[in-house]
Amino acid sequence: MSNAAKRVEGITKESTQEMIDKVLEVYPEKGRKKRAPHLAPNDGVSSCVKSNRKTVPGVMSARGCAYAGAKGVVWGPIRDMVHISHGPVGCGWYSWGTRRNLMSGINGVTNFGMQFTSDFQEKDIVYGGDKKLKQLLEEAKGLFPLAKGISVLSECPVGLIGDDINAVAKQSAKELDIPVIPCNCEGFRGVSQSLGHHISNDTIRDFIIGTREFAEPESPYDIALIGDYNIGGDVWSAKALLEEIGLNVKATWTGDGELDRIAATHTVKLNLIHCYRSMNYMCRVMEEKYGIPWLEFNFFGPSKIKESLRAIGERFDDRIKENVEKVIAKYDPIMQAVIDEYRPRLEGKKVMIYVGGLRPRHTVGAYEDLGMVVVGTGYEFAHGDDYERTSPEMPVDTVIFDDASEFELEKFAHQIKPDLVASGIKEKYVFQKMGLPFRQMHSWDYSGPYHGYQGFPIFARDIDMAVNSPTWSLIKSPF
Amino acid sequence: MSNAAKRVEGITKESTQEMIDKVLEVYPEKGRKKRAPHLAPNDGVSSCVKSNRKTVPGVMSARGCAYAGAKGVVWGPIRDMVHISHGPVGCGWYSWGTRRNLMSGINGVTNFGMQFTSDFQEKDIVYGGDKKLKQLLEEAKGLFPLAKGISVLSECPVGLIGDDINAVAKQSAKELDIPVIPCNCEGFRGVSQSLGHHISNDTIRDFIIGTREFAEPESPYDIALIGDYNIGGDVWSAKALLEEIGLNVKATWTGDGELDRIAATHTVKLNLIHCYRSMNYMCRVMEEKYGIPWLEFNFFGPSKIKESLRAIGERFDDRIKENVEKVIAKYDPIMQAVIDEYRPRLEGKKVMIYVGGLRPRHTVGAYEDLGMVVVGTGYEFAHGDDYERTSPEMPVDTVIFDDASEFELEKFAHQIKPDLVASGIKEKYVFQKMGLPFRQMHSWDYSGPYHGYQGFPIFARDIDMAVNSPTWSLIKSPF
Amino acid sequence: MSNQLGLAVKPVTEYDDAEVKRVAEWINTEEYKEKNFARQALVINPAHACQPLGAELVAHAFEGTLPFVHGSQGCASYYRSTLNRHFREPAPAVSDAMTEDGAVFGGQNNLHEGLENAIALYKPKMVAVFTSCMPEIIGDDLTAFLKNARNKGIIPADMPTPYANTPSFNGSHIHGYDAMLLSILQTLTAGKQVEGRCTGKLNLIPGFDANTGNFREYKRILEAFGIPYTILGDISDVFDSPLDGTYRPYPGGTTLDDAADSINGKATLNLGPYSAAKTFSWVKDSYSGKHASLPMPMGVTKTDDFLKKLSELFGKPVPESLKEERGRAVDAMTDAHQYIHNKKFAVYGDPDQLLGYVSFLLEMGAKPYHILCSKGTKKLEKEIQALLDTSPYGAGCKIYINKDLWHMRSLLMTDPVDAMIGDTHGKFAARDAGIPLFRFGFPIFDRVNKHRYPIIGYQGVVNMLTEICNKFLDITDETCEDRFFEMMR
Amino acid sequence: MSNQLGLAVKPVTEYDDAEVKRVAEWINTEEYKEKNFARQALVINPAHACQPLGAELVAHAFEGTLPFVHGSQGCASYYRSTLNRHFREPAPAVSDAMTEDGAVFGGQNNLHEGLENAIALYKPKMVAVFTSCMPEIIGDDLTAFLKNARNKGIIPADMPTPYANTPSFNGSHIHGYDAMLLSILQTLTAGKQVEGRCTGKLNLIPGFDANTGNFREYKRILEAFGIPYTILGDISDVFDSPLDGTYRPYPGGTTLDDAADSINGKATLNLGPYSAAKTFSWVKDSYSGKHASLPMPMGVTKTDDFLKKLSELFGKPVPESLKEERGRAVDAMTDAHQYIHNKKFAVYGDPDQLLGYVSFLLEMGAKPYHILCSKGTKKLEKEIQALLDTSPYGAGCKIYINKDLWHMRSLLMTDPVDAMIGDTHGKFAARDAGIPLFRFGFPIFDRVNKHRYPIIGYQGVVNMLTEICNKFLDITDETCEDRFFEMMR
Repeated sequence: MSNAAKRVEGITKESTQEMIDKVLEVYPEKGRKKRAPHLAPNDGVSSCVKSNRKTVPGVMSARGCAYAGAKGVVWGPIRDMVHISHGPVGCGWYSWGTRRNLMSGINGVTNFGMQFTSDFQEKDIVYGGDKKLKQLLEEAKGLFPLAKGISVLSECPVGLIGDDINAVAKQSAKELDIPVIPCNCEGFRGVSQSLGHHISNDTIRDFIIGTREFAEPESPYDIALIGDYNIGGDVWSAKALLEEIGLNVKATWTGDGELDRIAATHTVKLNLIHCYRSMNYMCRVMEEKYGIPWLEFNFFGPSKIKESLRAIGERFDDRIKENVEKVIAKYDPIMQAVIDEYRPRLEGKKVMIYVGGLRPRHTVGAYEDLGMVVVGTGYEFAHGDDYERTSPEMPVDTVIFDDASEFELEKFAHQIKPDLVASGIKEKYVFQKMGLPFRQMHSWDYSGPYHGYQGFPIFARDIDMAVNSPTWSLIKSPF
Repeated sequence: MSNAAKRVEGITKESTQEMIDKVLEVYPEKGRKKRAPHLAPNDGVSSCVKSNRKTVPGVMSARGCAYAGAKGVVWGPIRDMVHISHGPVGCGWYSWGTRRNLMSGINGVTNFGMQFTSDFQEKDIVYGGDKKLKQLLEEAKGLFPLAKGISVLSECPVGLIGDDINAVAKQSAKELDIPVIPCNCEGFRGVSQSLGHHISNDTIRDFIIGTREFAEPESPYDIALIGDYNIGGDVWSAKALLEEIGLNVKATWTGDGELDRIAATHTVKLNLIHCYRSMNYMCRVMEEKYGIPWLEFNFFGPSKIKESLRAIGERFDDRIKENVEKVIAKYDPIMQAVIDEYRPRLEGKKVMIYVGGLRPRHTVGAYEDLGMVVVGTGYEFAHGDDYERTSPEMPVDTVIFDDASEFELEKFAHQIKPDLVASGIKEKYVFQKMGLPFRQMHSWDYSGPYHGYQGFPIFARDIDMAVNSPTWSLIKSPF
Repeated sequence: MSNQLGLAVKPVTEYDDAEVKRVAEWINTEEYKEKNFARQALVINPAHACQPLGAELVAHAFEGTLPFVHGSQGCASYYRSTLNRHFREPAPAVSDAMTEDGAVFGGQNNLHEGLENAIALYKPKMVAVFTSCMPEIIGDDLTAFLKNARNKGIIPADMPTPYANTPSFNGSHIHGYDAMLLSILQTLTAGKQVEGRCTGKLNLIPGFDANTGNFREYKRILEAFGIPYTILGDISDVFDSPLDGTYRPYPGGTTLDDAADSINGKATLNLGPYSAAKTFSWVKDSYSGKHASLPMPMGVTKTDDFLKKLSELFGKPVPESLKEERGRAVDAMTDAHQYIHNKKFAVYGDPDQLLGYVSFLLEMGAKPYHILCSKGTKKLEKEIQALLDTSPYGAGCKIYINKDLWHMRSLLMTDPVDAMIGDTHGKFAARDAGIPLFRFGFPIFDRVNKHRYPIIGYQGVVNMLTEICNKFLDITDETCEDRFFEMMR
Repeated sequence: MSNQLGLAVKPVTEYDDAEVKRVAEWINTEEYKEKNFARQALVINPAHACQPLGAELVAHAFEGTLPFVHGSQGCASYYRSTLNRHFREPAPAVSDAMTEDGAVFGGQNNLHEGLENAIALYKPKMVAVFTSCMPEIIGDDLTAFLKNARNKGIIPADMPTPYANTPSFNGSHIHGYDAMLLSILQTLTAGKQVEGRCTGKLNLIPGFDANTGNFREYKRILEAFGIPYTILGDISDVFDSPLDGTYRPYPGGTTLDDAADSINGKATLNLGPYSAAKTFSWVKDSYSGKHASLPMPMGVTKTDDFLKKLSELFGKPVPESLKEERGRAVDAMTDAHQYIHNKKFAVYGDPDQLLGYVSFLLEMGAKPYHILCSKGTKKLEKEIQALLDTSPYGAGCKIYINKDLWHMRSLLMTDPVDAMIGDTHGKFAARDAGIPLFRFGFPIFDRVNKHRYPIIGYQGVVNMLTEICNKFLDITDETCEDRFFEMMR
């Protein structure tokens, strides 16, 4: 799909540019100048928008912060660690249970999907929080003896008041005899959650990777699943599929993740990365330091799954290649049945996407498998390499938007009239009020998994439910 | 308790008679004449009211009918039979699940606590329902192969149109090879549910008793528990207690009853009867025909339980007598603890009772165990022998009422100002609107059991809850 | 061997576990279902009662009215208990306690004596007389009996005594409701039609409806419109009266004057096309003003139709407040649709409510999969089918007329659904099927206050979807594995 | 052995089943509870958020008002998401997206640029500015920044821009609510006090309350009284707006004119003694008319007090309709008391609501057994204790101030209760304890429409008891043995 230039009837470079210009008109000059490079018609081949810049103040961005990238995305999903939101109560409270990174284990015993916070008070700001941190690390170890490690995720004040969490972590790690990972992911750092991913990757590099080794002997089929956060169970679906083609998934990063397995990932033979944005850093590090190759793949929708399975197979011997073909042959008819059921109800429906990570490009194929057309896409916190990868997936001349403001999205929707908007919780009710069917595509709208062959039937069902719910037809009042 | 003449402060023969007279004043002459003999101050020794007479038309009686006595009371609780409400749909529907005679077994397989009806239509009235009955008996047998028998309970139209259910039952019993018991309990027969009990007892006599025999050898401790309908699990409590003193409860009449065991009751050594009203008939028959003695007892409240256990013990050898004392010794402190908890909260509280069967007299002791005073009692459908048994239990000069109308009860309550009214669902909300705490004492207000040592703590808790619920204190509006 | 009566004596037998297991499994099979549906004579667990119950309900709905059962006292006790249990409120009604001799001499004496006592004791403004089986079978002539009573001075001259024949072997409670309502209106309006007079009011006929919240909701809607109204008849204050320490036997109801003057109304709107059919048919012929009949306003579309009709009848625009309510209800529906979409339901109940459940479910994208009415007509079946045909979610849904809840059980076990909607009597089938029962029907014996929450109008939509979706969410939370137990849903 | 960074390399270990079992049991013990309660520094599962969340909520409550976070954009996203999830509604708010350089240069540039863009794009009538951590720590001078913005013409002359310092390391969301509300009122009323003018209206301060149904209920009650009112501020239409196909960023809220004129009110009644304390303290000193502060009207007694106060302040009798409602609520309470009497509850939440739960439960004869506020004061503890002391059902109930939901879990496991009342965050503890959680608090992320059903007033009593009692009945029906499965309850 990423070769032939797809087009959408009625959308031309000019029409899209006109739409963008109209939206920009409303901005004050400075804001317009800043925003203009972030919005463009898709040229089909390159990164056509600017990205990873500071959010323009006052525009109602959907972005989060570095802490969100560290706590919510990278660290939070590691199930057997205690993750301390270090600072005032709010950050940890808002990110508590709101990302749907599902976890195995027993809550409070072997999994710690709770909210741990140092709950900074005025006095901690004035006198510093290092002592408190030291004490709470002891308390955590005492109350949760089976925790494999503790991460300390700094919130804004920590960096601003000059605390030295690194020193505390080092000392406590020694005293408590478990890894204590300091992560300087204060929310004011960088321009979005993206820096939080990077910082977290760096701390994994500095404190974790290479500190464990698997008991069992290495095998040529050892791989790690990187950049899958197990939203709604995605990891479980992806892992099952990779195992079905004969691979050993030694570690999952970081959905339903285990500290020890992550720490031993440097011995795998291949890193398979789904969310490139949040974890390419560590893949590169492992490549450089340990010579582990890595491969991007896409497990959304049967077309992309098939393509990805074959690409993965190429990295292995015939046994795996044969397995891949067997698996494809097994699931093809099942997926076709799903398509047969839903495609007639979704054919030609237009989708506008605005999410983060990998989905603005990775889900395009899944919609297309259902006969739908993606008419606009964008990322909250992407970089140029994300947009490079996006351009070929999208129909030519459709609008691409980076760090879009709610204002822009709303205007685009008015113009494009999508049949479905696929975005986040902050956008959901805006578009629903406009009468537009919507699915939350960060959280799978409390459904899932959407990854792999297990996921596609659920995805298809959900999209159909959203687009075709009869409730939409009631919006127009007879009065 | 039934010896010394109890009195209630402020209640004299005169005050009670005056109250009665005031109530009667409102009646038209004929009605007054009819009602007057049913209301009297308790003389402490004899049946001081007339009873078992036709209900005065138009007075809002709480009474049911013969069908209700047959279906709801005697037959319905036998769990392994299909009970057909033969006639129009209503009678069976109203009596479906509304008596709380709990049952073991699997619904629709080995227990049949459902509603079976011939659902008479106009044409059944015109052409008669015998053919339909024959067919539905076949259908019942076919759909419920494990039913041990079928009862056919006539509703009003059946007797009026001249159907011969006895002939149908006889033929079907033969063809289907299970007992089919015709019961001519049309609602218009007699003056209350009481005749329904009698008719049902007679059909048990005619069609059931003596038709089964126990496989196991007889023992001197074989008894039957008669007149316990397992309201809220009463049978299970009573049976456990009787077994604890060493008796074999071979059959329960008819709470959680089994047809075969009831049919084999003629071999027991003693019939223990709780609800005298509804089942004395069969006790007399078994006494006459099979020489089985019978004994009335009372399992409400520790005082009466103790008295009853000893009286039961007297009918057996030392082994049982010793067991009785052991059991009493075991439960006395437990019951005392219950009394210690609740009595201080209930001491001196006044109760007015209006129910059926045995409770207007049998529960008096249980209230007294809690320090409460019963200031009025009456029955829906008692006979003279019931009132004879009641008089000594009640404080002298308190009001006794037979087949009381709602009007009378309401006026009595205005005068007596009870702290608790213990009556039925039809009365419940009348008294609650008056601000009077209330417990349904036919159904234990969806609680129970109240029988035996298991029951008393529940009874005490419930009475306390009713009398002392803080919700009553909110009735008086500050506005 | 035989007993003293010559009956054979057999050993007491215990159930064989294997046999019990076999039968327990068998009753869940397709084979059993077919046998079950082949029933011709036996009715098991019907979802309807008999006529007099409905007659009593509507009698309570009028000011100072004492329902009077001409028949056995046991009948009256049954009706009263049913209403007591459902509303958790008093239901004062009397009977004239006919017994055997009634079969011989007829029930006139009972009726007369009963009226005399009841009027003296309970001081009603109106006595509404209706029959149970016995007088129907022996052919009592109520018209004559009541005329005689009036002539004898038993009935005060100015006291209306409407009466209805409500045989239990015909129709169900909704037909008794209809018959009694018709008689009450005929009695009260007799001679009250005044040429040229128009009350300016809407007469609203709610039909058999045991949800007091619905009545309050009708009133709230009419008040929002500014439409003066008379509800024929109004149970809301009767069966949802304040607790203030005083017992009032007649705490509300449509005033007799209003009911009498209803014949001069500006318009009459029937919302019980099945449960007030005869009444409305008479109203059409007899009442001044406009007449219209609409389905119960359950779900958005039927509520829209109701408001449109009000608007049309009274030439008033739909008030802004109701438009906003509509928008809020639709908002709630879209917000919650994913928790109910494509879920299959088994629904049963009276025709008017049944149509409402079906309409609501289809609007939510749910499937009213098994639709059962234990006392219905071909007309009802056609109307439900027509409703199903309006929606893709109606495809595959089946209608069962004059089947009972034991048939329903077979349906649930052989072709499972996610939930059931109906009255308390379905709880055994729901338990066997392991699904929740949403108690929106009548009667409800085992939950509190359900009758206080309207299921009509836009608020009714919100109430129904809230209860249903939150229960499904409860189930998810209660039954999911630990790893799927989540903060957000 | 060590890795490239010199860290020790150990084998990957799997959990030992026996050890897991031991710890899983240990965390339910009294011993663990003591260890848990000995915590000094670590907070686990607190039941409160930070100040700016409350500030945003109250900013939304005013007409055309854009909440503006001076701080990192991530903060704003967190607050907005929380409100979106709870209300299932939009929550438009902006931030000025401060980043590292803010730490060096301060946030004035961000604030100015942000105001310019936000005003151009979102065309607010008012911008309500509040802070997250960063500017609080670096010491940004909001007063000066905003003055400068106004001088530079970034803020239109007639546009109010109230602002509040809402540091997250102090208090909780209710304090941010209070601070922002205070600033809004101070800003809008500045210079609006007119000698001798009286609006004749009641100013009602609801305090932090995320139940839109409560607001509609307040209005309904005031309308029944015929008391003109201004709610300071009103979220009901903002967070429960109709779905009609048009997105409106500002769909309601207290009008700025009404808010401005509130200073000339006839009376001001504060119903958030804990969450609007500072505001009310200022109002008392600054507003015309009478002033009074009462607990949130939850439960009958506190509602009585509310109505009495209204009556007293406005010299109007309590309307009949509300008296009847009271009677109906008490009726519902007596009818249902047996399903909740003596049941033990664990309750947690914000102080104002917590007092309400306790009051309601005591009135029903239930025991608010574990009472936990994760951000409370000695004063609160004393007030709750005083309430407990009014009832025998308060005996043995304990109050835990500044404890968290991980403490609560220990309480539930060592001293079990029948149910929990609070917000969604308690669901994990409730699951571990095997008890239902009644979601009356804030936020509710996992059920629908809970915010549409009031928990204040007499209707609130009925709503709470209906949900609680019917859930207990559901549990009985779902968990009882077959032989105890019954038609009636």
